Amino acid sequence: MIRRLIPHPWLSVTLVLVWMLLVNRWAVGSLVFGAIIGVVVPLITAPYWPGASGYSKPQRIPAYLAIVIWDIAKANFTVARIVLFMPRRALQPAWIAVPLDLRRPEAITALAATITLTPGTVSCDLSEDGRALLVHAMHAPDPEAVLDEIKTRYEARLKEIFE
Amino acid sequence: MELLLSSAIGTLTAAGVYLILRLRTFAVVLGMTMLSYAINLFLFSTGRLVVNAPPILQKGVEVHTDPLPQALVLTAIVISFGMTAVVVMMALGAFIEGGDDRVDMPRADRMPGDDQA
Amino acid sequence: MIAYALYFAYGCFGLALLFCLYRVVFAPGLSDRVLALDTMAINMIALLTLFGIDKGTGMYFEASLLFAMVGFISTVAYAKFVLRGDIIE
Amino acid sequence: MIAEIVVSVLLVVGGFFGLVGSYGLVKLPDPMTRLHAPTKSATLGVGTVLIASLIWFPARHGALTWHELLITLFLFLTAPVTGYFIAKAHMHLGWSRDELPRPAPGKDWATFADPDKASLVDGRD
Amino acid sequence: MSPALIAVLPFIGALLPGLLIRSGRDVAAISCATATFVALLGLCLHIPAIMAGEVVTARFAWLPSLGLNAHFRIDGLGLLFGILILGIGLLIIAYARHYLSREDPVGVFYTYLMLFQGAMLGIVLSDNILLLLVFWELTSLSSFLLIGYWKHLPEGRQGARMALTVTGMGGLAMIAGMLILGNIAGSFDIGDILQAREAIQASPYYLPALLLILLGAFTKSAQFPFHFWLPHAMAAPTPVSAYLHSATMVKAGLFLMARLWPVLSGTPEWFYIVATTGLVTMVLAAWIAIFRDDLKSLLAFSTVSHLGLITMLLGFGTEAAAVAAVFHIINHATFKAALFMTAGIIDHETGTRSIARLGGLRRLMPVTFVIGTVAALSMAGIPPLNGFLSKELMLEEATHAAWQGSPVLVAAMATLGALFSVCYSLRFVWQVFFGPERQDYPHRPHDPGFGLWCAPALLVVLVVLIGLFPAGMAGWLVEASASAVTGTAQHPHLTLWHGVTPALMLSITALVGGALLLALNRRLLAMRAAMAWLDAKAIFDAVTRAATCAAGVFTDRLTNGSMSRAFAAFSLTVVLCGFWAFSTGGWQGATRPMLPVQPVPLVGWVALMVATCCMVAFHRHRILALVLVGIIGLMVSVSFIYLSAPDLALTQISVEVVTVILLLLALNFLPKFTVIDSRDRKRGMDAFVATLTGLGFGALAYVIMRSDFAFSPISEYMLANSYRLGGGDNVVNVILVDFRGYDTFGEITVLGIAALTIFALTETLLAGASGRRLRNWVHDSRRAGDRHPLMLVVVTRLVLPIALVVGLYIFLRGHNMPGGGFVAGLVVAVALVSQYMASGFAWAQERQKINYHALIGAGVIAAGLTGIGAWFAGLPFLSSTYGYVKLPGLEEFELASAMGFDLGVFLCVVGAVMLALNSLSRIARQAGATVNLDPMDIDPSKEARR
Amino acid sequence: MSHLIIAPVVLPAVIGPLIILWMRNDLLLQRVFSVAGTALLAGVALYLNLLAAGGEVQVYRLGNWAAPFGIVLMLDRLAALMLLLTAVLALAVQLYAIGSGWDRKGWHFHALWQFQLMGVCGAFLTGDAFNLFVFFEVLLIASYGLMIHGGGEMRLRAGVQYIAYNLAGSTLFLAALGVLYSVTGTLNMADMALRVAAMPAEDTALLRAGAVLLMLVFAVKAALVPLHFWLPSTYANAPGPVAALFAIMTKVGVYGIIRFFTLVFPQDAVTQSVAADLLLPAALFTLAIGQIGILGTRHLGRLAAFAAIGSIGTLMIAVAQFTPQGTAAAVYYLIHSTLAAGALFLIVDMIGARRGDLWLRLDRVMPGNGLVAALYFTAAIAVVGMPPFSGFIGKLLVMQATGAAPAMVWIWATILITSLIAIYAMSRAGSIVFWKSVELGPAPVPAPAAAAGPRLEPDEPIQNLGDAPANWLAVASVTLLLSGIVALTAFAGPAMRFAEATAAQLHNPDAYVSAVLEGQEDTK
Ligand code: NA
Ligand code: NA
Repeated sequence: MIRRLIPHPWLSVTLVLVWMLLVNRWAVGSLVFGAIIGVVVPLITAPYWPGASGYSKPQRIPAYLAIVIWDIAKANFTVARIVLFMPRRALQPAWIAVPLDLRRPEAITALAATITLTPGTVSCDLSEDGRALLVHAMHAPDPEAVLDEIKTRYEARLKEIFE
Repeated sequence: MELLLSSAIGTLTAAGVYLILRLRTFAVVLGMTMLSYAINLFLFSTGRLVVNAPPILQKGVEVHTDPLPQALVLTAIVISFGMTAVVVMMALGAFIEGGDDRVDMPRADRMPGDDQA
Repeated sequence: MIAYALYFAYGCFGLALLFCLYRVVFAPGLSDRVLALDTMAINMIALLTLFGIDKGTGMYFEASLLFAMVGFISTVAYAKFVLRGDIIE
Repeated sequence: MIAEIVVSVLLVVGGFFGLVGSYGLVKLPDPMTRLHAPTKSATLGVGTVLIASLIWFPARHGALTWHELLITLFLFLTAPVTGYFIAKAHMHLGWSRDELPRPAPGKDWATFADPDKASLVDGRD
Repeated sequence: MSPALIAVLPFIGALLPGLLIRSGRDVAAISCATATFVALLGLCLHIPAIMAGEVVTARFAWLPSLGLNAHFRIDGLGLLFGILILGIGLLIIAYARHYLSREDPVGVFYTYLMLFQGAMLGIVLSDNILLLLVFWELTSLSSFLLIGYWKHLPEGRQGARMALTVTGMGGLAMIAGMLILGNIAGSFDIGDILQAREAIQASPYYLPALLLILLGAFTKSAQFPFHFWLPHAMAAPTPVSAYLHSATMVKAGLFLMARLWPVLSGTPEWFYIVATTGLVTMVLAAWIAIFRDDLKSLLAFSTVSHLGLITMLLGFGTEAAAVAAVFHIINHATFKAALFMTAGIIDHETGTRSIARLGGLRRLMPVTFVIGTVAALSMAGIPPLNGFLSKELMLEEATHAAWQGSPVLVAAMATLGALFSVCYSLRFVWQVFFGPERQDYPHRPHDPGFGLWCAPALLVVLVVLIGLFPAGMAGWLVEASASAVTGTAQHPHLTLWHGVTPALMLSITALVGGALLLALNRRLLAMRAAMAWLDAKAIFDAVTRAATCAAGVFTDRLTNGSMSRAFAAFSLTVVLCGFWAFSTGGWQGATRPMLPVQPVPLVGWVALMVATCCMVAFHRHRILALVLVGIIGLMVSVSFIYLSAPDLALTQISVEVVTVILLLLALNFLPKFTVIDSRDRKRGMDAFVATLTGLGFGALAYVIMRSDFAFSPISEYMLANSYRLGGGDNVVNVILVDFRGYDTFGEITVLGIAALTIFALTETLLAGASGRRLRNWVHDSRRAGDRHPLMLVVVTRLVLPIALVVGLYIFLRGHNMPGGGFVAGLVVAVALVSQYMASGFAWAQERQKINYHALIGAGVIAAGLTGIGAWFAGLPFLSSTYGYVKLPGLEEFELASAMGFDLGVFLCVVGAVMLALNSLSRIARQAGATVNLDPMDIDPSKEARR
Repeated sequence: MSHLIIAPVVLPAVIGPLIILWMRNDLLLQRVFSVAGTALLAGVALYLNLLAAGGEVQVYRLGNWAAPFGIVLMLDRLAALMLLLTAVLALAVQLYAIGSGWDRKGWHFHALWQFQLMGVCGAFLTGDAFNLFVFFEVLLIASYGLMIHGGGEMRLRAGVQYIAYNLAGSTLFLAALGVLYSVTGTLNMADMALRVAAMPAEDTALLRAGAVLLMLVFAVKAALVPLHFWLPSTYANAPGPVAALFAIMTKVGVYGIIRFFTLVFPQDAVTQSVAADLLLPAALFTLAIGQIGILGTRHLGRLAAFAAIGSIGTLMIAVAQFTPQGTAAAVYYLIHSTLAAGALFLIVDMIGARRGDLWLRLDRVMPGNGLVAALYFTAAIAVVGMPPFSGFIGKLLVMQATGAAPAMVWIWATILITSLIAIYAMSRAGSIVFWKSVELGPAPVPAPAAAAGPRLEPDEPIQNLGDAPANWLAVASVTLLLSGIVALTAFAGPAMRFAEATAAQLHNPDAYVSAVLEGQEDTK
């Protein structure tokens, strides 16, 4: 029953949060209304999200987010330096094929998003079987190192969270 | 500011007119879009220009810009969207039916075809 | 102090807008232009936020939110068009 | 006062990154590298400005608004997808499959796969 | 019997054949004859009164404010013509019954004939010149139908068209003439006009009126140079020719001249125009008639000549001449109708009307011979037949007429005309009836049955009787009608013998000369052949063909289907007219100070200008152009925000994205590049037009922004009362859903209809040939491998619900903050579109079927019901109310009835946008796209689960 | 305040969506509801005419807002008359559409029809300038849908032009309204009239410009030269019944000009004779070009279209006088030309259905043509203004109304000469179509195979060629229109009295203005 009423609990939580941010008023009334929305809207969109969602270890999410935010901040300085000071010829861009251990689409998406948001790399494409991610590195004198970092720093953590 | 806006209106109009004078439907549709931007700005400007005085009543705020032209522009935007959608669809239909996207009516519209004589 | 910071930020994002414009006009390919347009929308959100700080009003929040949504959708649409021709298939 | 300083710093930083991101769009040599600059710097630039606004309103007007946070989250949610799509468009328009590393022997990147296949994994036609 | 009833009777008669035709041809003929007879009887009942000098009238108001009234009058002139029309009409009806063949649709014929008879009778009985005009034009129309009665003959078609054109032209001129005349006289009633001779002839508009009216009369009566149509009208069946083209219609012109004679005649203008035209026509037409081979054609030109004669007499302007004219009208009608019927009999019995193929009919058709000969001799003016009498009078009057001081010119010409007349008359008799019998007639000729010859025989008897006893037979009628024409009591002295007068000498000259001329016929024919080029029909044909051709070329060149010409004309008209209007008014100069320009808006302005210019420069690269549209849209909506219009910005940006999606969907099929197919010159011109328009429009905007309102705008009331009366802080929204909710009601209807139109068009396209064409569509560009990329699908699963929540928020807040039903609808639609983009329309539709039609209908009805709801409170449509509601657990919130309206807007917008996009994407799916079963192309987890 | 004043808008606005909601797939139900709706509309219009005949201008304040702040509907004689004319025309033409089967050649015919009526009625009723724009758009968008009903290449191409041109026209409309608002600060027409009257004479430039732009907007709708280019291909390619209904659409433009330039910008206002100065020459050219077009075209549909243009020329000559007499003549001629054009388009459609195409060529057989021929000639007589029908009376009225005009000679000469052209052209066309030479033998029945690939159903004749009897409903509807013309002729006196009363009301706008702006105690 609960499962059918709230097919994606995390989505419902997110929506309540979104509603609260929108109305910008932390009152009980708003929360009740938000809760209604948190139930109704996922029900409306449920057909477009078949299958279950959720995390196996949600408690690891905050740590992961912290890492990512820190990396984003770092990335911006790195990129700024490259954009402003590095001569064009010195740039060493590289394509990197990242073989994936992740299987869940949500997890793969999270990994790809992380890669894009962090320094010097953009996730560009998925292989036709979904088992590899194509990443472009802006300046990667050592592509192997980048690959390693992705696998260990992000993918491993995401695998724990999701699968 | 008035000069900027009126020159923008003029430029958008000129661009729109130039494009609707082209011979292909797509260019004409683009021209229509330009013209509708121009007219929206124009109609909006008839309320005269004020910065940071949206017509939303708040305590302690006395100055509001003229809301009426805004309401009119809103209506105009919506209507011209509907019209554009139809003209796009019709242009597409004419292209699929006729095989080209010329705007001008072919001669067969005015003269009987020789094949039928 | 906040005023100067604001002016600086205004200047930065205004200039950024011009850079984007340059990339729209002079670009080797379509995807560069789409990228520039997307960036423009994002810069616009920044400018709007600055305007809101400057004027002390939250009136422009909905617009910013919509800019973000619209930027996303239209970029995907342009790209999907380039990739597949049919954007809703 | 502290808030003002923080906000000012954030504004300056945000402005700087916004500018750098767009400058990269002009300066960087090829489309793929140009893709890096705006998706990151502009995102952070705007993010910083939004956070500045988030701090500024309660500090100055005594009213906390969470709207900016929402926009930031939304941008962070969608930026990877736009980047992903623009990259795919780049690949589609400007790259051949031989210039890229292969995902696996005999496999292609999705962009280069057979466009008429109904579902890539199912292999149905 | 009322004159009005008499005038109406033929029209009633016109209905009878149609109603009775199933009962047979005789019934049709008899019914028409009855109507005609009753009318004639009714007319004759008035003879005593008219002879006593009375005018019988009937008056019915029709359109008094114009002066057009159903006023009828019977006076002597009307009586004369009425008797002619009805009397000969009766004979024609009888004659036609036997003349028409079994294949001919007789009912139609009689209907046309009666229509014509009614029109003609209407002319002569009208007491109102506008009413007269109505009947006048009706004769043109009904004669058009009669001439074209034999549809299989091309000559009939051409002749009918020519007659209609020429007489129609005259009729139109007459409209102007009559209006002028009536306006001078201050009334359109003939009785009043006849009293206004001085005023009319003194008016500066006399000459124009005269010319215009005469143009009508001359064309109808086939006067030179409009004589050419009449012979070609002979393509009509002979009864028609006999009726219309000898006895009645062609005399309408004469009637009109006679009718207006008291007010128009007597001036030099009248004399020189009318008499000269008549004279020239008489001589020329008689000359032509000599050489015609076709019997009917000969008679036709002879008719023209005699009409000229009468016209001339009227033109003399003297009362004696008028008397002669009236008398000749009677005489001509009798012998010419008889002659036409004779010609018809000959045609009917021998199968030809060509004089060259006839001859020697004297013994074969004795009855016809007698009838034809007597009538022809009367036409030649041989005593003691009636034609002689009136010709004598004519020659008499001709000797009194001086043309530019020359006393003999008119007499000489008139004699010449008479001479020609003798010649063709004798030729008619001689070459048809005399000479050796031939063996090569198309049919073996013999006299027809009584039914066919009785009518002409009756006329011929009249010819003789009038000739012998003019005073007794026709004196009273001439007296009555001449009195009516001249406006003074006339007592004409009609006798066969006037003694030896100059007229008699001229008459004898004509007779002898005519006979001699006939003897010389062969040599004359050769002469005639040399000048055959002067064929009026050829000229008419050339003129009409040239006119048709010129009109065709003109129309084709002008309205050539060129859109850019239409737009250029539009733009230039707008700019030039606008400039003219502005520059001819006063402007007091700028009264408002300018807002200072900040750097950031300046940057925005630069971006807008650059993008716009690039758009024009790069518009051939269509996708690029769309990207530039995106920039322009962004800049425009940002300017709205900067200039205090957040609602506009929201709407503009969300509409723009939907537009772009729409254009992208269409562009999938359209060419991706526009070819250059206009020349440099055209592009230069276009740029000029565009620049001019841009300058004009920009300048107008500038002037407006620098001027103050002349009056305080009504929006001040809205700002003041938005919250108090409308219950909303967002004044724009309150205007939209309340102050001007009715506009919005129309606006969402527009959107809904647009979507329906798109849907209907899509259905039609998919059903027809284009559906097949689409199925075989070959995409013109290479396509990437995945349609539903995993990342997009996953992110959309979050974005869609969030966007829905945002849409809800915008909807609920719209009354007080920027937003509202429209923007919310667009946001939701865009969110749904993103879902469709991610997973495909087919999959998404299959998962959750949304009936967009129903959404549109529900939206419009919801908005409408909100409006109608007010009726139950006794208030007008769309009257709103609002209040604050407190529900347990929730905060107090405002509930305005206007929100119900806004909900309608929301539903309609969602439905319309989705229906439109759905339709467009259906076209794409028709073009060979396969349908996916999964939301995403690649789903590694699925494989793992397996 | 009678709620029935808004019924002409609400009624179709409800029936249209209902058809979409519940009758999408049931044509019979659609037909019944739609015809019933139109008939009801005609009844309401009749009632409103009786209401308006009292001479008092009726006001309906939407949303109960006080004028000039809210939108008002105004019912005066002219508005009522236009409503009735619309309803009658629509009813007759709708029956034709059903009888001829046009309504099954595509989707949503009846819904669009209702929306079209909603738009037209809304435009006639409104007393608000911007609302007029909105309802112009409603009627236009519905007309787009109807115009391309059934599809086909030419129709779609013509449709694209039609929309594009009218989009430009709508843009101009907004510009004109913007200019007028920027000066007067109001949108209510009566209020605007007051403000224009109070305008200082030395500050009229913007006002004049706005007035002229507005006039041009209406001129586009009315297809006045040189803004007429959209009309021929549109009308010739539109489905017959739709073209017939469009007879009222050009009149909406005429209505706009009459309304605005008698109420807001009368001749004696500070804007002076800004409209008349431009209108009269344009009207003369329109008349000439229309009538020349009748002669010049080789297609019956275009012939009817040019005839429509020509009639607008005549009408506008009368309107451009801006005298009570001219306006009265215009009102009379307007009724006539609407009915005549409607009938002519329907008859042309009948011809096309029986003959296979509408090209004016001698090699086409038209079997069983007696009835159609009679109808054609009747309509043609009415259209070219020959007696005995109302066209002639209308022409006389127009000429009489212009008898004292400075340009009288030009006007009369143009009217008469172009009439001659039209008479010749119409008789030529009629004789080509109906009086064919049998020597040519029967032309081949147009075979679908001749075209490239199978054709869409709409391109095929509605009825089988040959001896199919005319559909009684179709004939009845044409007859209904033609009998309207006959009635207008026979009862010209009463009709003209009504027209004169209408003109008098229009040229004395004070009553209109005070009806709107005074006595508003019960409103918000
Ligand atoms: Na990265
Ligand atoms: Na709103």
